[in-house]
Amino acid sequence: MKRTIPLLIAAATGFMLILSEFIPLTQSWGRKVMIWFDILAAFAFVLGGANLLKIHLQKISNRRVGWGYSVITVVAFTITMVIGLGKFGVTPSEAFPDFAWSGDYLQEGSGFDWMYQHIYLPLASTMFALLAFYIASAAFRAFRAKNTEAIILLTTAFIVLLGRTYAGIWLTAEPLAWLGQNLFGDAQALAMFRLDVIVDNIMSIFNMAGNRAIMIGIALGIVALSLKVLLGVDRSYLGSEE
Amino acid sequence: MGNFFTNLDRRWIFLGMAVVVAIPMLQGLSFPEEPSEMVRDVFKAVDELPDGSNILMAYDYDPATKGELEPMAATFTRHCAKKKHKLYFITLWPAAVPMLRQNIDILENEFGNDYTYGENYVNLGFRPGSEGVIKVVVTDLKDLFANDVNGEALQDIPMTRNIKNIQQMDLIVNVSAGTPGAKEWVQYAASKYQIKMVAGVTGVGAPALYPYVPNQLTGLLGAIKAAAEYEQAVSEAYPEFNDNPATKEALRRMGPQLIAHLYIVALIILGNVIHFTEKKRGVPR
Amino acid sequence: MNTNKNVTLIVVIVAGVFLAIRAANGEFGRVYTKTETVEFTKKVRDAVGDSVQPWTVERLVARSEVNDAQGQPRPDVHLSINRTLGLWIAAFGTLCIMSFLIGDNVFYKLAEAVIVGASAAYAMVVGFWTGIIQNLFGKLIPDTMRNSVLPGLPDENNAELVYIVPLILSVMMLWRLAPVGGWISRWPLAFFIGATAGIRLVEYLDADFVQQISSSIIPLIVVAGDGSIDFAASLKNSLIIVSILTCLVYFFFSFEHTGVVGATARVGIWVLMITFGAGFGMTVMGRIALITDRFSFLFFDWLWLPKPGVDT
Amino acid sequence: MIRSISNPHMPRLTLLAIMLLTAAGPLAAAPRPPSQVTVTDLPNDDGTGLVIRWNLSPDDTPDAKPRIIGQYNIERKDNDDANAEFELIGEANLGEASLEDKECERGVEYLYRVIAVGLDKSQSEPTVAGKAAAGQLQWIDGSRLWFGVIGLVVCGAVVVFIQIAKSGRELKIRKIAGLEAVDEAVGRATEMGRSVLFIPGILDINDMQTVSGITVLSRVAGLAAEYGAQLDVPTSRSLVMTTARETVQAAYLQAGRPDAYNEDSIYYLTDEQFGYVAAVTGTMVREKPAACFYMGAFFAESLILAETGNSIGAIQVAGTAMPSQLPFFVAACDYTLIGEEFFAASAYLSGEKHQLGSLKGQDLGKLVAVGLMVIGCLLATLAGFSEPDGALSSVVSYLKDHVLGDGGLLL
Repeated sequence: MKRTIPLLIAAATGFMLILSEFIPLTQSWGRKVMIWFDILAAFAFVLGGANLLKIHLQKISNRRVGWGYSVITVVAFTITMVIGLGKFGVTPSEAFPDFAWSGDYLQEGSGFDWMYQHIYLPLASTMFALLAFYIASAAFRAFRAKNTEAIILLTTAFIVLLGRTYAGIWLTAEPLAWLGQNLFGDAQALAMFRLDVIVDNIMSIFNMAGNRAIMIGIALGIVALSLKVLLGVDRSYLGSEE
Repeated sequence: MGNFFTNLDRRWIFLGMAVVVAIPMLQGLSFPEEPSEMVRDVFKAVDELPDGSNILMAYDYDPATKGELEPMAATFTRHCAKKKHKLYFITLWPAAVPMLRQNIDILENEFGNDYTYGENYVNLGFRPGSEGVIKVVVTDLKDLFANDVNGEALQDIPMTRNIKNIQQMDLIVNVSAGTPGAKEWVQYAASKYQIKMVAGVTGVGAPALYPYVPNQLTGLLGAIKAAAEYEQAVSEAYPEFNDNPATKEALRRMGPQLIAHLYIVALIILGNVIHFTEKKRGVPR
Repeated sequence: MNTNKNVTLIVVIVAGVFLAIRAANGEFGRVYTKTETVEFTKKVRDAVGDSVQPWTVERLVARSEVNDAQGQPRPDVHLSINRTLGLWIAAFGTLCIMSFLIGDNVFYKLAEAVIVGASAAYAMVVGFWTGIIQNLFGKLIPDTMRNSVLPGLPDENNAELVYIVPLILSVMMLWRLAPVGGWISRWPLAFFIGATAGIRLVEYLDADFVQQISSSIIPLIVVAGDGSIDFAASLKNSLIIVSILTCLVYFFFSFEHTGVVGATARVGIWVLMITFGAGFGMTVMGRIALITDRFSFLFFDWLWLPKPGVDT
Repeated sequence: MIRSISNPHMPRLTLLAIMLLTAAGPLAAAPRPPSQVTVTDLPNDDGTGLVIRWNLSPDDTPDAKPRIIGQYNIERKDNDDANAEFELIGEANLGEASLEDKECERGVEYLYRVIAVGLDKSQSEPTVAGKAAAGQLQWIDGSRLWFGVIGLVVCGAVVVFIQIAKSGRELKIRKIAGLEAVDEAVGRATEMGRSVLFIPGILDINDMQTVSGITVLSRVAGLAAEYGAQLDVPTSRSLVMTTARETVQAAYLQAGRPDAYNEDSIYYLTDEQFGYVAAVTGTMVREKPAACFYMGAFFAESLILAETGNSIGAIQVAGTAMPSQLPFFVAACDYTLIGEEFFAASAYLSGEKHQLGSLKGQDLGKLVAVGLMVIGCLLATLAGFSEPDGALSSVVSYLKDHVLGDGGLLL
C-alpha cells in the first residue's frame, strides 16, 4: 500500500502531463507544476535546515571533534536567517514608502546585503576561483599520452589553449603567411593552418558534433528512465514497503 | 631532481599558478593582440565616420559587470574622442550613472582641450522605463530628457538644441551587461530606424546577439578578449595612445591569461616528459 | 606536517608585518560613502503626501572620487566603518578559502563552517521571500500581500485558488516531522517525481532529440550559387555528419565493441575526446578570469597596491 | 530636416509639399492609413488567439528618409457589446503587417482596427477589419502531431523491449567499464576500512539526472550494506536528502541489514553551490573516503570535487549528462559514465533483467536518429543538385519543417 498509491500518483501525474503537451488547452500545466515545485522546495528547507541544525547541535552536545566549528555554523546560520527574514536595515521601497515591508530583502545597504556582499560572496567566489588552480593540476596529471585516446584529448586541449591567446597567432600567423607567400605567392594560402582558425574549426565541427551526439543519447536516456519511473519498473526512489 | 618531478607535490603547481597570474597583474604586463574581423568592423564603424559625427553613447552596465565591460567602454570613449565626435551619454541602468561619470572623466582629463561640455559632449544620465525609454527617444528625445544630468534644459545646450530624436545620430555605441541593453537598442532603435549601431557585451551575452550581425548590428565585441583586440586596433591606428597605460586595460587583463595559458601548456608538456622518462626507466605506476 | 606548520607560520608572520607597515603609512583598504536623501517621484509624493518623510541612504563612493580634482577631500564623503569592516572580513575569508590549496587547516575550517551556515540560511531566506511569499501567497491571497509586503502586485491579480494544491502538498511533505504517518510525505514526492518524468520526457525528446536531428540534416556536398561545388563547406558538413554518426555508434548498447562496430565506435571515442579536449581548453580562460578577479580584489581593493596604468 | 531627405524617386513637388506641411505643424500630414485588415484564428491554440493582418500604409516604405510612419496601433472592441469602445491592445513596428493577439477571451467576437502612427504622433484614419472574429479552440495541437508520432515510436520501443525482457528472453547488452568499477570501488573501501562518498549532483529532484543518481545510489547503498562499508551522502537539496533516505533505507532493508542503516549519514548541507562544495571537499580531506561517486547534475564544482578526490587517492566514478562538465570528469576521474551511459547505469546495476530491455529501446531510438539523419542528408545533398524549388527540396523541407518541426501533418 505504502508504495502502490505513490506509484499510481506518479504514473497518473506523469502521463497526464505528457498528454497535456499535445492539447492547447492544457499546455501551460507543465510550467505551473514546476512553479509549484519551487514552492514545495522552499517549504522543504525546513526539513534540510532542521537536519543541519540537528547534526551540528548533536556534535556540540557530544563535544565531538571539531564541535567548535559546529558552533560557528549554527551561529552563522541563525544570524543570517534572522537578518534575512526580519529584513533588518531594509528601508521601504521608494515606490511605496508607506509600506514598511515593501523593500527588497536584498536591498543595497541592508543587513542581509552586507552579509551577502562581505561574507557569502567573497567566500563562494574564492571557492569558485580555486578552479584556476585545479585546472592546472588536472592538466599536469591527466593529459599524459598513455594511449591514442589520451593523445587526442591532450593534443586538442593543447591546440585550443594556444589558439585562444596571442601566443597561437604569434606562433603561426606570420610564419604561415611568409610560407604561403613564398610557396604559392599568396599570403592567405596556408591561413587555414593558423591555430586560431584550427580552433574555430574544432569548435564548429568536432565539438559541435560530439556534443550533439551526447545530447541525442541523453534525450533517449531520459525518455527511457522517465518511462521506467512512470511505469513503476524503477521504483528505487520510493523507499521500502514498510 | 627527477624524483622531485615524479612525486611533484601539486602545491608547487598551485604556487606556480598564483605567481603567473599575480606577477603580470602587478606589473601590468601586456601583449599585442590580433584584432579579428568582427573587431575591425567595430573599429571601422567608429573610425570611418566623418569627424564630429553625432554618436549616442548608451552605456548600460553596473559595478558587477564593470570588470568585463569597463575597458570596452573606455576604449569606445577614447576612440570617439580621437575622432572629435559629438558624444551623447545616456543609460537605462540606474547603477550605470557612475560609469558614465568615469567615461566623462576620461574626456575631461585626456581630451580637455577638444572637449567642452555642451558643445562636444553631453551627459543625459538615467531615466527609468527600460526599453520604454528607447521607444520614446527614437522619436522625441526631449519628451523624456527635458534636462541633462545637471538639470540644464537641453533647449539651452548648444549641441542638443537641434536634436529632435536619436534618429539624428550617426551611430549608437552600446555597452551592455544585460536587459535592457544591446538587444533592446537593436530592436527598438537600430533595426527599426536603420541607425548604425555597434555593441560591446559580456561573454555570456554575446552568443544571443550574433544573429543580429551584420545587418542590424554593424559589429559586436564579446568579452575581455574582444576588448583587448579593440584596444589593439585603436592603438595601432593612433600610436599616441601608447603613452597612456590606461588605454591598455583589457590588454593588461589578457596578460595573466596568456602567461597562465602558457603555464598550463608547459605543465602538459612537463607531465608527458615525466610520463615518458618513467616509461623508459620502467618505473611501475 | 611540521614543515607545513613552520612554512605557514612564516607566511603568516611576513604577511602580518607587511600589513602592519602598510597600515602605519595609512595605505590600507577603506570604503567611503556619502549620505543621500532618497527622492520620491511626483507620483509617489502625490500618493503619500507628507505622511512619510524621505529617509537617507549611504551610497558607495569610488576610491578615485573621494578627493576632488585638487586633491582635497570632498566634504560630503565620509569613511564607512561597517563597510570597511566588511572589506576586511571579505579579504580574510578570501585568504581562508585560498589556504585550502596548501592543505586543510583551521582557517579553512573556520571559513567552511561560516559559509555552510550562512549560505544555507541565505538559500532559505531567498526561498521564503520568492517561493513562499511571492509565488504562493502572492497567488493565493494577493489582497493581503498587496496590503503588506508586496504592494507592487498588479491590481488585476486575483486569488488563484489552485495554488492551494502546492500548499497541501507542502504540508504533506512536512508531515515527516510528525511522530506518526511520515509515509504520507511520499505522496508529494511521487507527485513531483512523476511530474518531472513527464515534463522532462517531452522537453528532452523535443529539444535534444528531434531538433538536434533536424539541425543535422545538411547537404554533404554543398553547391554554391553558381553551380560549382564548395569544397570547404562540403568537407565541413561531411565531417560533422560522420562525427555524429560514429559517436552515436559508440553509445549503442546492443553490440560489443568489436569488428566494424568496434572500429566505428573507436572513431566515435576519438571525436568525443576531441570534444572533451576542446571543452577543457575553452574553459581555462574563464577560470583564469575568476582568479584574476579575486587577486584584483586582494591587491587593489584591499591592499591598495598601486594598480599599473591607473595609479602610476 | 532637408539634410536627410535623400529619396531620388520622390517627385520634387511632393517633397516640397511634405516640407511645407511638416513646417505647418502637427495638424497636417497625418500618415495614410493601412488597408485590408483581416482577422483569422490563431491555429493550434486554446481559442484565445487571433491573428490580425493588414497591408502597410503607402507611407511605410523602407526608403522614406526620414521615416513617416513610426508604428501601427492595433485596437479592438467586443463586437457584441454596444457600448464597447476600441481599446489599444498592441503595437507593431513599422514595416510589420501582422500581430498576434493572444489575450482574447474564448468565444467572444472582437472587431479590430489598425491605425498608422506617424513619427510626430499624428494618427491616420483607422482601418476597420471587414468583419469581427472569435478565437477557435483546437482540441489537439496539430503542430505537434509528428512529434507525437516520433515520441510514440521511441517510447513504444522502450516499453515493448521491457516487456520482451520480462517474458524471459535473453537480451545481449555490451559491458560498460565504469559500471564494473562500482563494485570494485565499494569493495576496496570496505577492505581499507574507509567510507564511500556518494554525491547525487547539486540539482533538485525535479531534474532527471538527480533521479538517475538516486537510482544508482540505491545500488551503491545495497553494495555498501552487503559489504558493511560506511556510506556518506551529503546533499545540496532538502528534497534530495529526503528521497535519498527512503532509497538507502530500502536498499539496506533489501540487503538484509536494516540495523546498519544510519539516517544521519545522508544529510543536507546547503543549497548554495560553492558553500556545498566547500563543505564536501573539507569532509573529503578529513574523512578520506576510498571511493567517491559523482552521479547527477554537476556544474563548475565537478573539477574541484574530482581533483580533491584524486588528491586523497580515492577511486572515483562519475556519471553526468552535463556536456560542459564531462571533460573534467573524464580528465580527473577513474571512470566516467558519459551522458546516455549514466542513464543506462541504473538498469545495468539493478541486476534486474527486464530493466535491460529499456536499453534496447534506447538503441532503437538511436537507429531512428541515424536513419533520419542519413536519409535527410542524402536527400539534402541530392536536392542541392536539382532545381531549387523542385520535388526533392520540398521533400527535405517537409522532413525538416513538418516531421522534425512544428509544421503539422499537412503541407
